[in-house]
Amino acid sequence: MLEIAGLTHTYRGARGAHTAVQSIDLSVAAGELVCIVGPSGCGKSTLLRSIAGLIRPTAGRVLIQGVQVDRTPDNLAVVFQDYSRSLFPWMTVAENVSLPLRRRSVKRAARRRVALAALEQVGLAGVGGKYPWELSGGMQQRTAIARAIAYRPALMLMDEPFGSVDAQTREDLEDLVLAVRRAHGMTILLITHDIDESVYVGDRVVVLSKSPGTVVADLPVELPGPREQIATREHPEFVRLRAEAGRLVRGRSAPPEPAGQGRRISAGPQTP
Amino acid sequence: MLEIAGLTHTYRGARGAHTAVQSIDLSVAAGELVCIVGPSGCGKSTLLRSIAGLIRPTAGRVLIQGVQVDRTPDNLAVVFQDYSRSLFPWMTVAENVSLPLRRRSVKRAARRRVALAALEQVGLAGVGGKYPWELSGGMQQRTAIARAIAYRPALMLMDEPFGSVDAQTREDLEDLVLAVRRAHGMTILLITHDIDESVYVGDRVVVLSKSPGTVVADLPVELPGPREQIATREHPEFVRLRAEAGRLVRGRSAPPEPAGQGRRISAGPQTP
Amino acid sequence: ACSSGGGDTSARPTSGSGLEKTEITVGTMPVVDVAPLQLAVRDGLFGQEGLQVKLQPLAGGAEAIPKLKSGALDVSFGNYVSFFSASAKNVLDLKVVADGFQSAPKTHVIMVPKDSPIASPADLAGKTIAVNTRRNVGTMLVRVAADAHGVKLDEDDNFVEFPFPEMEAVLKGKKVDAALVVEPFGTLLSQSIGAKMIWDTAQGPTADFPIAGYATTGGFAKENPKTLAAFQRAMVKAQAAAADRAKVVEIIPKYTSIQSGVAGSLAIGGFPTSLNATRLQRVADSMREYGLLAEDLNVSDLLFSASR
Amino acid sequence: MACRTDGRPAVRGRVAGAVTWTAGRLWLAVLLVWLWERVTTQVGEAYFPPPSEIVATGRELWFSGPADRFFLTEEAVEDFGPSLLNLFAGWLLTGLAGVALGVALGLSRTFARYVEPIVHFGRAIPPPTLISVFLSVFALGTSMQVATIVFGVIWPVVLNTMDGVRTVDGLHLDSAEVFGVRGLRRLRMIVLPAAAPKIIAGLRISIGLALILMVLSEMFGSKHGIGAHLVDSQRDFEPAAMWAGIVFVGVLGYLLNAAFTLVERRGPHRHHLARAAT
Amino acid sequence: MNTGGIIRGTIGALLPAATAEVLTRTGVLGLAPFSEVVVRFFTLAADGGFLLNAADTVAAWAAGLALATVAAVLTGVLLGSVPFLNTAAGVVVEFLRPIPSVALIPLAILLFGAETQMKIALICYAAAWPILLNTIYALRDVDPLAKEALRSFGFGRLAVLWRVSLPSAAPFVATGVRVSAAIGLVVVIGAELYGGGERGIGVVLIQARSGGGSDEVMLAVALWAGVFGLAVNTLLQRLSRTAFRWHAVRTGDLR
Ligand SMILES: Nc1ncnc2c1ncn2[C@@H]1O[C@H](COP(=O)(O)OP(=O)(O)OP(=O)(O)O)[C@@H](O)[C@H]1O
Ligand SMILES: Nc1ncnc2c1ncn2[C@@H]1O[C@H](COP(=O)(O)OP(=O)(O)OP(=O)(O)O)[C@@H](O)[C@H]1O
Ligand SMILES: [Mg+2]
Ligand SMILES: [Mg+2]
Repeated sequence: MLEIAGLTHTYRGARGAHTAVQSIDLSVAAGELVCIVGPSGCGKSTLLRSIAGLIRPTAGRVLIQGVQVDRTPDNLAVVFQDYSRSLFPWMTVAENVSLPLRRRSVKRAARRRVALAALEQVGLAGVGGKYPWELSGGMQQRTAIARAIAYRPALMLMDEPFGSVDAQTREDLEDLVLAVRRAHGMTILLITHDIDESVYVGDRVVVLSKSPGTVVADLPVELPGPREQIATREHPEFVRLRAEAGRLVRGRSAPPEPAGQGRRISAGPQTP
Repeated sequence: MLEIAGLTHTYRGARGAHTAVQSIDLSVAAGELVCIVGPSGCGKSTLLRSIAGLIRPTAGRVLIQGVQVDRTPDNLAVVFQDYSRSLFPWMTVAENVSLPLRRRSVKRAARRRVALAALEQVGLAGVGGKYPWELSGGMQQRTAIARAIAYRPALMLMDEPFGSVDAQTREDLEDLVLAVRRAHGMTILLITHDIDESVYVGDRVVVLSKSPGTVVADLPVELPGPREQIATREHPEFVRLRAEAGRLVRGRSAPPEPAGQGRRISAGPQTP
Repeated sequence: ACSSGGGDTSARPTSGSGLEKTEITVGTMPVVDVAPLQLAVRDGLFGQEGLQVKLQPLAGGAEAIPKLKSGALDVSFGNYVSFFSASAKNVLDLKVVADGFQSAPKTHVIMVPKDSPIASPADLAGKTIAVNTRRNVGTMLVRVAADAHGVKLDEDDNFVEFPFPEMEAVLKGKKVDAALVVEPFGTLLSQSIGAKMIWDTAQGPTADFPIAGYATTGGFAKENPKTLAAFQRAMVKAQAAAADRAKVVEIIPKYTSIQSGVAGSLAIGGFPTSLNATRLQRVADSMREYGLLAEDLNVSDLLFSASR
Repeated sequence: MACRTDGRPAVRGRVAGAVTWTAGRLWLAVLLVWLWERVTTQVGEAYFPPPSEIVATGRELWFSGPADRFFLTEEAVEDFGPSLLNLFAGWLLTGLAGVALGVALGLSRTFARYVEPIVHFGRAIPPPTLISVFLSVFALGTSMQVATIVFGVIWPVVLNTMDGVRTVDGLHLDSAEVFGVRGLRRLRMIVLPAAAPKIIAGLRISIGLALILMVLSEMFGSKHGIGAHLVDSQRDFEPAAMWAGIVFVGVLGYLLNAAFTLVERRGPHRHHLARAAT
Repeated sequence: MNTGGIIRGTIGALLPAATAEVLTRTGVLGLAPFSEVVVRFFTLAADGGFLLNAADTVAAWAAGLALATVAAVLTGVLLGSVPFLNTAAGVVVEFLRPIPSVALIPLAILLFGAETQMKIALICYAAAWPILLNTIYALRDVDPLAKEALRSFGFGRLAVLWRVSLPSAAPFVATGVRVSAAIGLVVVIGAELYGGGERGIGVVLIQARSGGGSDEVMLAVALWAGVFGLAVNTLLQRLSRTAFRWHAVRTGDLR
């Protein structure tokens, strides 16, 4: 389904070049839900943007269903972290959801039908006529997910989709993604910096190193049965996996911070 | 130290009145670190703003060290969730930190000394001359904490202080709060919507009900020894407590969402 | 060769036939000077020549030149100083079509505030004098008067520009020492603030001084000689009619905001009926003398004559 | 950019950078001037002299003076001196009065409800219709010109300041309150800096307007100044001199704007200001 | 503005009005008494000739503003989407912007002859700048994430411009139009006053000034300009608050 080989991206700016991701190899089978975790600034978003064809990789290539990506492929949808910025405030919720279908030359009435169905699926029946800013954060993010679902992509990319919603809503949305995956058999690549989340939703957890990001581990998640917020998180395997992933993410050494300050200067020594 | 009795706050707006918190009773002993958790919109921030004297309660009262709060008391500091908005971008980090000391008529040189010491304590030695926007998110939040520390309040209120930083930084900041508490013996009231976090840092976890918020539980946290990110979270008592708090927060029933949609309409039925 | 074709008016057909253009736009201003033009329009003198004249008000006269050039106006009223210097600077290929107005006693006067120590142009040395347009006929009239009293005035240092309606305020506020005004402002100033006239410019070298006329461009004149001749004929009749003071007094309130009561007591200048090169040459010579022209200008080249 | 392995290429790189920077900014202006030159020479209309003639006239008028006066002619000193003085005096007064009124309007909704309509009212009054008012209020000369400038320019400053003060982040105000920053100190240390981007944007708009009104105010009742120069050259039918005046105003505007940009980029609030365009 | 707003605004105007009345009545200001100006203000409203002239002025104003909006938005879109052109245009814009349109009257007469076109051209010149600058700034500030959101579904550059950039820039463009509306009014009356013409408020003023004692009319017209400007501002503000409610909600500009 998705094949990434030797992907490297270097940003060239006024202040010199910065390699964000380096020689990433990764393959995702159809129907899989792969989570990518890594320290802040390690290049997760850069990786996603390269897959989506929004930026051109410096080296390496990305194949989706065997076709090399050079411009945005049309069997792909992206859910961005910042729902308040990726939804268009001048359109109603239903218009937002149906907008991508214009590319498929779907008729107006059909567009509307598909949009309302997608909204219903994410639990937003009846709000199609409202504007995004009239909804709570969680509902906005669901709208963004509905937009992606309505488009029926073969591959859905999600960049920290629950980073800015509260914990409660976040758990609901995690379950929603699992349900959507089951319902449509989509392939999903989900980026997060929450290790718990990655273990909870993922079939596999791919850990990236600090900048420039490379793959340091690819952990299969073998948790029994359908996931359930409370029971699953109490499962010993879950606790083990999250500890392992946690050690992998932070273990190598402290992730970089702009001013080069050590991260635990004060808290560290005082912890006996 | 802090006594809250029958606190109720009702917002009166153009579209009618909305009771955010109702009959809250709570007392916090000197030196305690109490965490408050509750679903989104249940009135946590309203509670905090009432304690800080930023809004006047509709009923009930707040006593700090035996004195009734009516305008902002001067032995209190607040760390707001949104660091990027609560720091002043036109002042350097050191100026931001030393600003509150003007109120105490501290001389210029002394102000500077105290500010730099507080910055050092949060691991920001040497960045005093920078502007807040030149720092990463985590560093900005540490600056806000340093500002509160420099002020040496008897009571520190923190409103979802780590809500918008990445998981890695968040853990560091949690440990920093623990260290600060130990170092200065402050009383701290910390609001969060992350149940894990509340159990990890709190001496007690107070759970609020959905809107209008009232206290539904007050769980003492009895975890051994100094806390440590990985080990503590693997501790069976931790796992038990977070599950219990989790059930309490969500258990009563789904928290409200503006449009009155059930929260799990789609995900629910599909979970066998 | 210099007189207009007005003499043989009656010999020409009075119908519109034969005119290159029967509808022309003429620039005008709400001032006493154009009373004959207004009479001509009202009394249908243009119509008798087969002409339809549309009047277009000008703000200050300065924009007459670009309006003539762009064709927005076919003929425009304007003062000779402006016309001649535009012509001398080669900005406009000028043809004067008809004479309009000349000064007469009390039409152009120098006024000072009631209690001013200035009693004659001799006292104007180093003073600030308001005129409506600098480097124009106003400053020239004042400088001629001052010269006669042995006082030299500097074009840039002694004059400031104010619109006539503001002169009352600036005189009263002592913001200028004196002002050169035309009618009705001279009459109004003495009525409203008791301003004193210290000099009437219609004497000596500037007596009966040609002030303004009607001009067009050389291009228009070449293409529309018959139309312009018709215009000339009508204007000659109108100018002659304006010799009757009653007619002028009667029409002034119709196109200006001068009240009828005031109009009756105005000093009214002369309305020459012929286009006389010798008379107009006086203006050019004075301009040369007072530095408003860099070189001599031969006015007779600038006059339109239907026979050419 | 060029490689910077040793010192010399670095210098060359910087020089090349400066050249690219300048060229990137100027090519269009140069192209337009060149086109203008071609067209005007071809057409030969007196009112549209070619740029070369305009520049020559301007130089002769203003910049052919003695070296010890920076080549300024007497005319230039007479024309520019009072003009610039009026400009800055008017602009400064506007800044002070506009910011003060704007702050008051921004801080008090009640006050604003009563006064804001007058502000929008005043903004639409054409200054030329108020000549007589200005004349009777102020003595001839400088102060009247300054008054015209102030009247025409104050509105954007008031409106922007009001807007800036009104939209100070509530959390900034709460933070100030919690840490006991109140009263005048709050105004000085929190409200004004927070509103600074909008205030500065208002001042920036206003300096452009001030330039326009400076010229306008000198068009009557003034012996010297650029406005008087423009009127005189129009009346004297010297299009090249008139154009030189127009060009001078344009260049002056460009320079003032550039100075503003510099202040914005270099000042302590640069980040904060960069975000607040208009 | 609602009734309450009008009442409060009127009360707010009373103090300056009373001051003006006292100053003019006592002769401190050598002007027509303010109350006479107000009377003239109302008699003008009943004067058919004045209204016809005013209609002419307003028509020129509206046409100039509309033309400026179209021209400035188109130019803004062009400059906003071609960065190198934008950089180069900066010099030209900042050079042209401060040139007073009154100084251009003779040139405009020459180029546009007929008086209405001349007025429209001058209004357009003066009114285009705020709109142009706002358009450029707004397009530069369009959220890149919003653009990427659309691009990620495979839409091209034009679709992004049309569906994302223009809608999100629209509120700022509207603010520019509001600023320009007032500028246009100032310019149109100035152009008529200094450029003459057949009809228009400026022509009424020129005529009124021919007989002396014209302050009254001049000031009454100034009052009219102010009232008209206030009305237009209120109308445009309301329109844009309704049309761009999403934006007003964001900036808390809902009163
Ligand atoms: N447009 C850009 N130009 C230059 N450098 C960039 C650009 N975008 C990102 N970077 C840099 O590349 C690195 C990787 O950025 P990226 O956004 O991919 O990280 P991330 O893993 O998504 O981080 P986060 O968890 O904070 O979202 C960072 O160091 C960032 O500063
Ligand atoms: N200024 C206000 N006017 C009217 N209603 C308000 C106001 N501030 C908050 N509310 C309402 O009061 C309720 C409680 O708000 P509050 O901000 O205290 O919740 P919270 O628990 O802090 O939520 P969150 O976890 O999302 O921060 C919410 O329903 C909110 O909509
Ligand atoms: Mg990212
Ligand atoms: Mg809150």
